Amino acid sequence: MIPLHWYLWLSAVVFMVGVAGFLMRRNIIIMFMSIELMLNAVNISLVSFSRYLDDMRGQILVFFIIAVAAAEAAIGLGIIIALFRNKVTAHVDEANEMKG
Amino acid sequence: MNTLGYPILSTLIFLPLLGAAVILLMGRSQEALVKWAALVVSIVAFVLSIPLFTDFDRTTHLMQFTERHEWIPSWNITYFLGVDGISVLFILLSTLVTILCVLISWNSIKTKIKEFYIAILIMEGAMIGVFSALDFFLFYLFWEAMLIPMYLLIGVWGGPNRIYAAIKFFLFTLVGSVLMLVGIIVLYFYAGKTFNILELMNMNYPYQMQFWLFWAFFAAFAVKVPMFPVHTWLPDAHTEAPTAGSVILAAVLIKMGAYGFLRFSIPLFPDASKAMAVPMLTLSVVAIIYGAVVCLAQSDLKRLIAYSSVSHMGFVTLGIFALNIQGLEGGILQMINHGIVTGALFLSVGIVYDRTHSRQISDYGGLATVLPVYSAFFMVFTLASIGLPGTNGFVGEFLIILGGFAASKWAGVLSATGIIIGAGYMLWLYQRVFFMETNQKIVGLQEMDMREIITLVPMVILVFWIGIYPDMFLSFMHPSVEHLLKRLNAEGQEMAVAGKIMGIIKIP
Amino acid sequence: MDSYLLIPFLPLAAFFINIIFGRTLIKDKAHWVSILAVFGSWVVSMMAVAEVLQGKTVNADLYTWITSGGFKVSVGFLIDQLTSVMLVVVTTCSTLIHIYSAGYMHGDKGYYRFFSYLSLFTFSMLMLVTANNFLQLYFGWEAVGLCSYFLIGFWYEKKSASDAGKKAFIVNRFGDFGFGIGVIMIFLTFGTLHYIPIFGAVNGMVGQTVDFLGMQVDLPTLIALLLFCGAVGKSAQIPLHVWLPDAMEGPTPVSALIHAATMVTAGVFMVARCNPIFSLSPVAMDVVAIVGAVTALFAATIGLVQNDIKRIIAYSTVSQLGYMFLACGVGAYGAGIFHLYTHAFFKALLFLCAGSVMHAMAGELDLQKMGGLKKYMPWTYLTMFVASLSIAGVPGLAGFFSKDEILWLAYSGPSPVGKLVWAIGTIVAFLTAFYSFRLIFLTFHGKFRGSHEQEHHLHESPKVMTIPLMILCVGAIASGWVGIPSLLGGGAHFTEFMKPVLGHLEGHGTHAEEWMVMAISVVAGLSGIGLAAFVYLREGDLAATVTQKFRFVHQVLWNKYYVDELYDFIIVRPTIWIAKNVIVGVTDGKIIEGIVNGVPELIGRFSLWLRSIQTGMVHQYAAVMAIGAFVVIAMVLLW
Amino acid sequence: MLAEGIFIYLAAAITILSVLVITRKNPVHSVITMLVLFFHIAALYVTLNAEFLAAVQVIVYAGAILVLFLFVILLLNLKEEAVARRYVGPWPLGLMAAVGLFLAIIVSLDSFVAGPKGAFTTEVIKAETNTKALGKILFTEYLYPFEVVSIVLLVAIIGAIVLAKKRLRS
Repeated sequence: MIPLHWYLWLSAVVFMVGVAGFLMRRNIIIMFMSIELMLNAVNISLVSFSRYLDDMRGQILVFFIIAVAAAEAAIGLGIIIALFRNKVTAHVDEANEMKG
Repeated sequence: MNTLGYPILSTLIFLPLLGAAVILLMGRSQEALVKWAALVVSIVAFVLSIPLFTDFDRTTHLMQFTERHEWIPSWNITYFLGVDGISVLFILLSTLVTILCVLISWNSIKTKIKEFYIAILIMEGAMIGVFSALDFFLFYLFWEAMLIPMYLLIGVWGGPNRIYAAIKFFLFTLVGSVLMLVGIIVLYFYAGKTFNILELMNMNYPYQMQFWLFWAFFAAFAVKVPMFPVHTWLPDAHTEAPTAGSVILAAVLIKMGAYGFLRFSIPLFPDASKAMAVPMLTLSVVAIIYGAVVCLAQSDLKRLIAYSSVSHMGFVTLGIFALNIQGLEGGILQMINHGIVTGALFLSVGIVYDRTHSRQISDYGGLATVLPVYSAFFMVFTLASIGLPGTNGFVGEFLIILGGFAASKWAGVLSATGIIIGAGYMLWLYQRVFFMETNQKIVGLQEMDMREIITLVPMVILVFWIGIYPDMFLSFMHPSVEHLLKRLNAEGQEMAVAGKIMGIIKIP
Repeated sequence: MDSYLLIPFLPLAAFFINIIFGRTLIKDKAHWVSILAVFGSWVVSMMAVAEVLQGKTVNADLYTWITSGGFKVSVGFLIDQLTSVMLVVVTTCSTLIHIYSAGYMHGDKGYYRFFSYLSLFTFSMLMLVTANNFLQLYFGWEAVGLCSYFLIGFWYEKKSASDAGKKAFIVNRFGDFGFGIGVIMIFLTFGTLHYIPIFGAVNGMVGQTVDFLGMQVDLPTLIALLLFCGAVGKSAQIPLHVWLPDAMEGPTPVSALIHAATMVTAGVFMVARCNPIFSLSPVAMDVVAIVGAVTALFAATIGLVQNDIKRIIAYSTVSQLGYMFLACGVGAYGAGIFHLYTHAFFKALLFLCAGSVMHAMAGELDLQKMGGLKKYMPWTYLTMFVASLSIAGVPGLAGFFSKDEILWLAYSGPSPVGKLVWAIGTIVAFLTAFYSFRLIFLTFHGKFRGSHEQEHHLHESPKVMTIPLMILCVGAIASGWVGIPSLLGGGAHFTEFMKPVLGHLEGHGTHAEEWMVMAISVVAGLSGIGLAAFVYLREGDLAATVTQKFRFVHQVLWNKYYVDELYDFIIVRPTIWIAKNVIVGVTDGKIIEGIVNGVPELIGRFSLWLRSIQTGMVHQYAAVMAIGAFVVIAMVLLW
Repeated sequence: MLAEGIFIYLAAAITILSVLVITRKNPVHSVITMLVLFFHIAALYVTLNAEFLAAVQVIVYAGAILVLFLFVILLLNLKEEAVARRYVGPWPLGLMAAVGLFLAIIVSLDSFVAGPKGAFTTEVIKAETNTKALGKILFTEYLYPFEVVSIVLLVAIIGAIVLAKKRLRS
């Protein structure tokens, strides 16, 4: 059987890529996709835990995460549309109204 | 429960709140109905509070009219009310003052009338709650609950600079209260998780703890009193508040601080209180003289009276920290007196402010010619304020100076100079407002109407009643104050009864 | 006893009736209420005096006023010999002056107010003299001060009047400050404030010292001097005399009643009442005597040059009060009270006559504008002349007997300063006679110096005013006859009567010495009158010449030794300056408010700075988040 | 060995694809790459005996979310964005943070301690199928969270509509 650590490494790598993408890109759509990447990374580790610990709770959690991710995507994309309507850009640095 | 057979204190707390709820349901346009409802509620509350005066047992220091119910058992919080000789008179004062506040605001509040009376009634409930709570949690709840209506009274119906004053008032008192909250929690855990004030009072705390807790409670009470370095919120709050707000503030709210010293600081931390008596006396004397001298430089009527409150409350704290029976009883009586007199002065200023919309002393002059009845009322309160014998101010101040003198001659002598300056600023004020040539701005003002006279008459009666027959009020306090002193001198040394202090001459 | 309650409470009732109904119902009939009340009080007082004359004194408590621990004070009444003399003085003068006022104040728009204040004053004064404890004394003490404040400032629209009222009250507060502390000291010493037990136990104080503000002080001296502070204020002695001349802003009947006959003598009354305490302290006694003597001389010298008719009489009052203290200070309390009693009549009479003159002169006060009034107002002239003779100590009149007794006891008594104060007293007697007759001559003799309108207006006052003058005139002549010294064949009944309360001071000297003292004082008085006649009855301007010659002295006297200016400079202005510039400006305004507003300001600035962290840049937040996550994990790992 | 081979392939593909996702200039390319990525992840789930989740992954992520992304990109017409610079700002910092975080996670793996084993061994799941086992727990033990999630989704739907709809300017 494949050691659990392999999955966790994979999860960590994907997570890192997600983080890197989120931090380095300024395109709001790509940033959103980076978030999805991170969520998927977590999902990978949860599913693998579930498998290795003989426990369904990991999968339940993944199920919820996917549901929440869907919700988040819907809202996030709604925000993108609203932002684009006001700023005509997908560049996040243009949207800094919330600065102190 | 109590001798009356019904929970009088709860009734007094919740009746105004109920009244506020009823007013809330009324329409915005039914102004007259709102006013009458507020008046009826406040009068009923006052009438209901009269048994506290008549049925009070003046021979015991024990809490009376007690009520106790479980409230939040998991934290050992109870709904525990009761009064003793120290607090009972303040409840009566609160209910009386509320009526007068409703009356004085009858025509002067023109916006958000409904909300105004709701605030006043909530205030009344909270004030009575503070004076009757015997559970620290409940006490703190009411203590903070008082802030909100007062904050609104100043901030919504106040003068031009009201927002600044309201926020200043709120922050000052809140900062103090938070430290007290810390103290309460420390006590709670130290005493094995109880908020019961009576139980907490019967415990002995190590001196170090008493010391720190004393200062934590001091922060809350000194701000409320207000004592010398933390007094500056008071002039602003008084100046900007509407008349009713100033009256409640002067008559009841700032008594809470001194009441707190009596109810909590001294019995809970007797050793620290004795050790801290000298700094407290010093601060009191400074407040007396400082407040009085500041009054000489004021040009605003309400501000002057506000600063005079600082001076007068200095007498109260002086009496309290003289830690002898005359000082304590004088202090308590002076709290009542100050409530009556300063409350009445603010009511009076409100009456004339309604007519002229000016608080500047220089806008007046010769008012005695224009408003003779009004000036007679004002004269009575002026005289009471400067402590003329025969008025209530004298009895309190004399006992305090006597007590203060017995505790420390310096304190007694210096505080007595406050009376000289007091006469100076009050009479100067009276001269500038009422005497001399009539200012053109005030010619043709309306004399007081019946409503206004009715508002002031109870205060005049009290001024002379307490001045001429103070024993009736002092007799409420004797057992409680003696018990307090016993607690203070638990080690057994019999101090504090003036007359025995020097003991040079024995009268057989 | 119960009927004695009417003595103070009848005037009080009159006060309430007048003040409540006066403006709307009673109006110009207010005097009836007050006069009837005061007259009733006089009648009961006379009954009380009759009882006391038979040796029946009363000491009874009405009710308990204040109780607090060991402190217990009642409202109660003590009617003994001293009180009864005061009752005679107060109720008699008060009744007569009430009647006089009905004429004098006629038509004033504050008529009802005037009478209610007068009644209130009478009540307060009676409470003061009938008190059986110090706190009630203090009550009366402050209450008469209050009435004095009201009545001095009666014409409140005049700034000078309202200023004077305020000044009187505040200056008195300075005295009361000491008095109040004295009362507290008495309580702390004796555990009670009632006269009888205290005076019974005073001997326990002998030799006791007490720590007072860091000094070890002899207890009786301390208490006596503190009490004397009050007397100094109320009786306008140096250095608190400044209010009394200003108090002349009040209506003249008020000056007569309050500022001559009754209230200002309360200090003397109090010292006499406390004589058991004073007698224990030679130091305090000497202080009293010297303050009295110096005040007498000081005020008399000022009186020499003033031109305001009422102010001259006011300084004369200050001077005569000094005389009374002088008497008390040498231990001759009986003589002091005797002088108080005779002085009440002739000084009230002087004031009322001055009022009558003012009435005729339409309020004019300046002597230089009068003259020759003798023919217009014979009754006023006659009565005032008699009063002046009395105050000048012309033998046979009231003032002579009391003044002589004081001087003799000062000279011959045991007091170490006795001879000194006797000498001063004699000089004062001369000065008194001089300025009194200067007043008479400038007012009533010579040619009229005022305007024509004034001359047309001159008339004798109505009967309601002159009749009280005549009654008082009888008093000014005859009131001294109760105390004719044994040297002149009298029985010295007065001091004998007072003996149970005030003790009796025997002069130690030969008859020859007594004759000599008497002769010197009579000569002093007569030569004063003679000098006044020489200067002011002759044609020519001798007075002006002398003034020119002693310009500096005249300036100093004219400006009352600049005491008012001095107080203004060292007390009033600095206090207000400090209040305005130091306390409001710096302490409250800058320091405390600086901290109060500075802390939020600082927090505000800090948060402004902190706010700039919130750039609104999503990636920055994200980076911080990532770093935070890194840090948290690292911490968990390294822990 | 087969299992390891499959894993290695999937892992390599996932890693490369994810890097490609974040480095594409054109978001459309990213989305398409991501689609492929999600299929691989679904395959990974299958190797972990999570068939139901694999299906959900394909249906929800690939089928719904990514379509939504594409839809939005097309809606926004991001031509200019496509030619914009790829990196803005201090990207090394972001990279450093990401790598740091990665290292921290990797290091923390050493201290990973597996919890107690549960009841759902491969055999049990095989006996009643993965979907049924999941459904049983989901609708009994996790019913309330499930309902909460459904409400979250409802709110998200409404929120998305509100955000996306044109403002009616008065």
